Amino acid sequence: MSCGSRGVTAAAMTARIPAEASFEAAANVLRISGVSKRFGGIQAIQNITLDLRAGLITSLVGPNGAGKTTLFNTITGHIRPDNGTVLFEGHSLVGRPPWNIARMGIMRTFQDLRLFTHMSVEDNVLAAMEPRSWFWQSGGRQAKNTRRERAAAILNETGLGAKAGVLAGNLSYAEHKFLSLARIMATNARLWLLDEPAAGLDPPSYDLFQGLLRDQVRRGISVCIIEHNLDIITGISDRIAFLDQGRVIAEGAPDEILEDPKLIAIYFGGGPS
Amino acid sequence: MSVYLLNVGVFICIYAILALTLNVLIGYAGVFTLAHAAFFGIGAYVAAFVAMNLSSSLVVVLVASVLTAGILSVIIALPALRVRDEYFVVVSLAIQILCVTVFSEWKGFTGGLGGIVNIPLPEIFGGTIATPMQFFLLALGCLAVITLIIGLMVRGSFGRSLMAVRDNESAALALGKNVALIKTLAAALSSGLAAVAGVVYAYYLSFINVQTFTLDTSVLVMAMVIIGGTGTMCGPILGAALLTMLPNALSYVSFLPQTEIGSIQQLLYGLAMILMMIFRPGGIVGAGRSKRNRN
Amino acid sequence: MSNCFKGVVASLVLGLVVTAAPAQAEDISIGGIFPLSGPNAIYGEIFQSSLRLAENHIRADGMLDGNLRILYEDSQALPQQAVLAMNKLVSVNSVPFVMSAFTGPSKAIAPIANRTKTVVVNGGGVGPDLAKLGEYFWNVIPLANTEMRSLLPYMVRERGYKKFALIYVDDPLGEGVREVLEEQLPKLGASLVNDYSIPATAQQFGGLAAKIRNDDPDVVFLASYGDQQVQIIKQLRQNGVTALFASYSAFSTPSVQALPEAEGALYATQAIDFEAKDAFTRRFIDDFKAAYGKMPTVYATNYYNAAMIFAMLGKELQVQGKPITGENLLEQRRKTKSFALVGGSVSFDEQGTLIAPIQIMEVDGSGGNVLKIGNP
Amino acid sequence: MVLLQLLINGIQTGTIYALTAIGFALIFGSTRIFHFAHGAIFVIAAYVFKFTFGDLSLHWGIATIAAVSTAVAVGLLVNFLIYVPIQRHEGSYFTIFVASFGVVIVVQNAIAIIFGRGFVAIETPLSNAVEVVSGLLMAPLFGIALVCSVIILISLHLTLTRTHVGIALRALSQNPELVRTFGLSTRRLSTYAFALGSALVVPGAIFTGAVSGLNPTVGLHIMLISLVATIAGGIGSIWGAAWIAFAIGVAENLVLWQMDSQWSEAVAFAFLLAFLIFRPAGLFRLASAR
Repeated sequence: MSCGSRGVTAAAMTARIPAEASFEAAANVLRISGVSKRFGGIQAIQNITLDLRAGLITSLVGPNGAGKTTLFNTITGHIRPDNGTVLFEGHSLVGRPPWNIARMGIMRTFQDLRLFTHMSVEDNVLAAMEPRSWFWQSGGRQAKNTRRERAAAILNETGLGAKAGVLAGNLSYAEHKFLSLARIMATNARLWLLDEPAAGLDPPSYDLFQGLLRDQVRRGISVCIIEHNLDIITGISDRIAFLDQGRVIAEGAPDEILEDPKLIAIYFGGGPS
Repeated sequence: MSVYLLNVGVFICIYAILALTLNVLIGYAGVFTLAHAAFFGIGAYVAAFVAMNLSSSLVVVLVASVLTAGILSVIIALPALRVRDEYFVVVSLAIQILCVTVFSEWKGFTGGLGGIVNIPLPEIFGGTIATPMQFFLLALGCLAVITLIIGLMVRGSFGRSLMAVRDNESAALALGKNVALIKTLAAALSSGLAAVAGVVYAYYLSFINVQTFTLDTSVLVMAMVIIGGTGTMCGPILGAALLTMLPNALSYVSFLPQTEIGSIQQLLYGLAMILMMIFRPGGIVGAGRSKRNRN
Repeated sequence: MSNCFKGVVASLVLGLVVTAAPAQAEDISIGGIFPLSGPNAIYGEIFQSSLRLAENHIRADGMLDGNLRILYEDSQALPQQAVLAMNKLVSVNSVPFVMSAFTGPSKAIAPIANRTKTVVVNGGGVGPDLAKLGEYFWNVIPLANTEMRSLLPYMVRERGYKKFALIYVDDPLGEGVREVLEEQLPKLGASLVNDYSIPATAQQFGGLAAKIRNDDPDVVFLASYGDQQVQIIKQLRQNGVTALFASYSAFSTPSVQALPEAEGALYATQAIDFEAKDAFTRRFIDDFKAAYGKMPTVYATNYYNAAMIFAMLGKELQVQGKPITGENLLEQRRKTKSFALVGGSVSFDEQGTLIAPIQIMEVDGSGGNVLKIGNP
Repeated sequence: MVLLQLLINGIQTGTIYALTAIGFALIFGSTRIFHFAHGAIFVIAAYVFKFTFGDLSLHWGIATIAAVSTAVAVGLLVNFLIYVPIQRHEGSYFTIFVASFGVVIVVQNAIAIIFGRGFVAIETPLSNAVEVVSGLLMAPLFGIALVCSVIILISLHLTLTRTHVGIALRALSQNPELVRTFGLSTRRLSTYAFALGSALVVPGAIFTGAVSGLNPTVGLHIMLISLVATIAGGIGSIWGAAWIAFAIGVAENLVLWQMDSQWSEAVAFAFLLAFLIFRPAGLFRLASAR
């Protein structure tokens, strides 16, 4: 992590003292080392080594096809890496089924949201709250009520309180985004992987989103975001990992990465989506 | 006269049970199966076997049938559910056909085409169920209980999980849902309860043979669910009632050639299926728009 | 929710309306459970044609004190519908006597017959196990095994055929036929070289032909029905099987009679002497010709006989002042030695199956020519 | 010798299966529409030929043209009147399948009402087998069927490899994005797929009618075979489907060597289950990837 230590620049110091301090202190939530995956002829990601630190927001940046989403899929077990290891709080994830990894405390959103479109907004959240569904839930009625209260609280936080009864399919674009966020909030995940969560949000809802995220991080959630919009990245990232052609070619504090002309060239060369 | 209505009523209840249980898979789990009649059959054959060889107690027979069907469905579902969508439709089709072959070839157990005759009357609380009225009440009772079970199930967290899997499997996975387990449980529940219909049927006719448990029956029940309304509680019951009485209704339409009644009936529900899918995929009861989204 | 249950109720009411049918108690009602719709409806019509005749004759002769009505129910030749119909006839119209056809439906309703002490008479199905369905199930038609017991000795002893191969649909009838062959042939000094069971839906017999050619039998015995047996005969001939075909009465259907490939095939049917001079026979034949412009078939005759048997027994009971119930009918039948029916006088065996003469027939392209008539 | 005879019969059945399966594979592969009604089109084609050739006793050429044009027409109608509207409001396999299944039921019963449920055979002396080697019989029809199939397969191969549409269809069945970059309308291509696929049922239909006779439900079995073949062969692999279908045809006949015929269908489906469960990608996946 040599580049990591070089990352502590004066600018960064002034920018986010607490975050930086916590970065030095923070333990590794997720340690990815030497992970590669190849599809047919294409090397989607190769030999990626990356640490996600507790209580920080790490952004994955890079041109399309850099392998960001593939990396998410390898972490969450939707894809099995050809080689390399992924450790979450010291436990290896490779080979576990996605639902199992999710229950360990890693939840993700999808670029195409993948809401439960024919269920009510509330049911979407409740479904996320009850990963283990046997024919019944433990705790009986009063546990059920607490779940409902919590769901309501989350929906209010995400500004969907009024829409609890609406079918998810009938929500607006922004509301979709927040519902997918609400769903993940309902879980007790300690690590969130968000795939372009803020793309296309209008300024007010973007502020709401950023507020939510910060709030969650303060509660000890670690977040990893795939994002294209550089303003958003600078706005919310504590750390940035820059991917290109399946490799991590740089990692460090936002300003450091974003001031590197070489990377910016690659980024815009790759073309923002 | 009422006795004849009771007859029809019993069959409506039997088909309603089948439709409701099939709907658990088609409507709520989004698993499309054509093998439902096979489990209807398994229920009936097990009922006949137990009733004739082990115990005439209705309760014992019910338990035996439901467990057998449930367990068998799990054994079949575990490998079969590894495939999805169209693939699973075809797998279920294959299962249905294999089961029918077994039903007609394993003569020692099923009596083949000849079937099983003289299935004794069911006994419960010391009394026997014999009159059409008693049978109707039995069928109605079973239907009520199953409606209750499924109703509670779909409103509870398990129902939410099922619908989550139906609406988006990968998202459900990512939220920590053990999709395979959920689907398997749904299959077990659906098939196990479908066996109840088999028990009532076997007792009521005191005769069963393979003809009742063929693909045609699977399709008929499928039509009941779809025409009634997938993913609703009363859609399937309504569908079952309508399609069960369709032949009776048709036989009173004088200008129809009697020799073709069977064909005309099937033709009608085939047509209904097509039109439903084009104009009202949700079925009569269901919402106007589709109950399902693109995968 | 509520509106949907309204729907269910509404449809139930609809059912009430459409399924309601009047029933007159003062009549003497008997039932007929035949395929009136579906692929086999044609048989139902044949049966009804002669039963209409029987009804008229019985009324005209005033055989019964009371107006005889035959209530027809549709079985579609399927067990489930048959049971529905039987339940209706027994519990709604409380008929003492029901006429049935086809092996599957007959087997399905037999338990109800015994449970409710209702006589069921079969005049169409020939499955051997129809003889074993209990005392309330009668057959006014000799069953396939009876036919074969007179056919096989003829084929072996008088025609000298030794090697038989069997193709049978794996249903009760086919099974029964196989059992008879396995039991009879060795006794006669002939052998069943091979037997092949086929599903009732099979239609491709090229492979079967190859194997039959390999067995090289003298006789290919078929136990199948209607279209399928025609397909088997055709395809076996097309694929170079030259052996003689033989079957039970299934070959008496027009489709086989008209089939050139079936020329010379042997089969056995119930012998009904349509030439018999007695008034009973003549009246039936003349009136039938008058009504329908053709000779009655064996099946038509059987159901006419069935209705007549009921009338005769019923008359006796009324004379004795007993009610016409299934129980009494059975008792009365057991007392009666023989019945004067179309084609001569016949009697029942203790299992309730008609003992009738059997004739050995040969397909000659013109409705079959009689080779031999004999009693089993 | 029996075995050899069975093998020959198997090849005969296999060719018929293969042609039909290719039709389905083409449609399903390139449109992803679960066109269960393909079997219904098979039945329609067969009965049209039987009617024109057998009942109206027209020249076989005319009858064939009639059969082909009807098959194509029905195929396209089903696509335009049923699948396209459904896809317009939503495209799940479920809705399409149910509608398609409805078509099968309707056609099956309509035919039953018009032509009756019984077997009807297309009468021709060509189906009488002649002894080629001692103890080995072959119907002239078999030769004809084989030749026709080979010609059809070759011309199909050329169409799919040489013509613009053919290439596009193959591309479509391998990855739809590619085609959009081609700048071809998938709607138009699916029309081609349905026309071509529906036409391909005709030879199978005619030969079935002549060899083993027809009834309204004959389409179901052949449809099941096509499904098995397409899926076991690997979606998008037309030749994979053809080979599997052919293999099933041969297997169905070879099992008769040791087993009674009621097992032959079961055997085919046991195969399918094994395939789907242990090799969901299908046998010829890689072959199709090139």
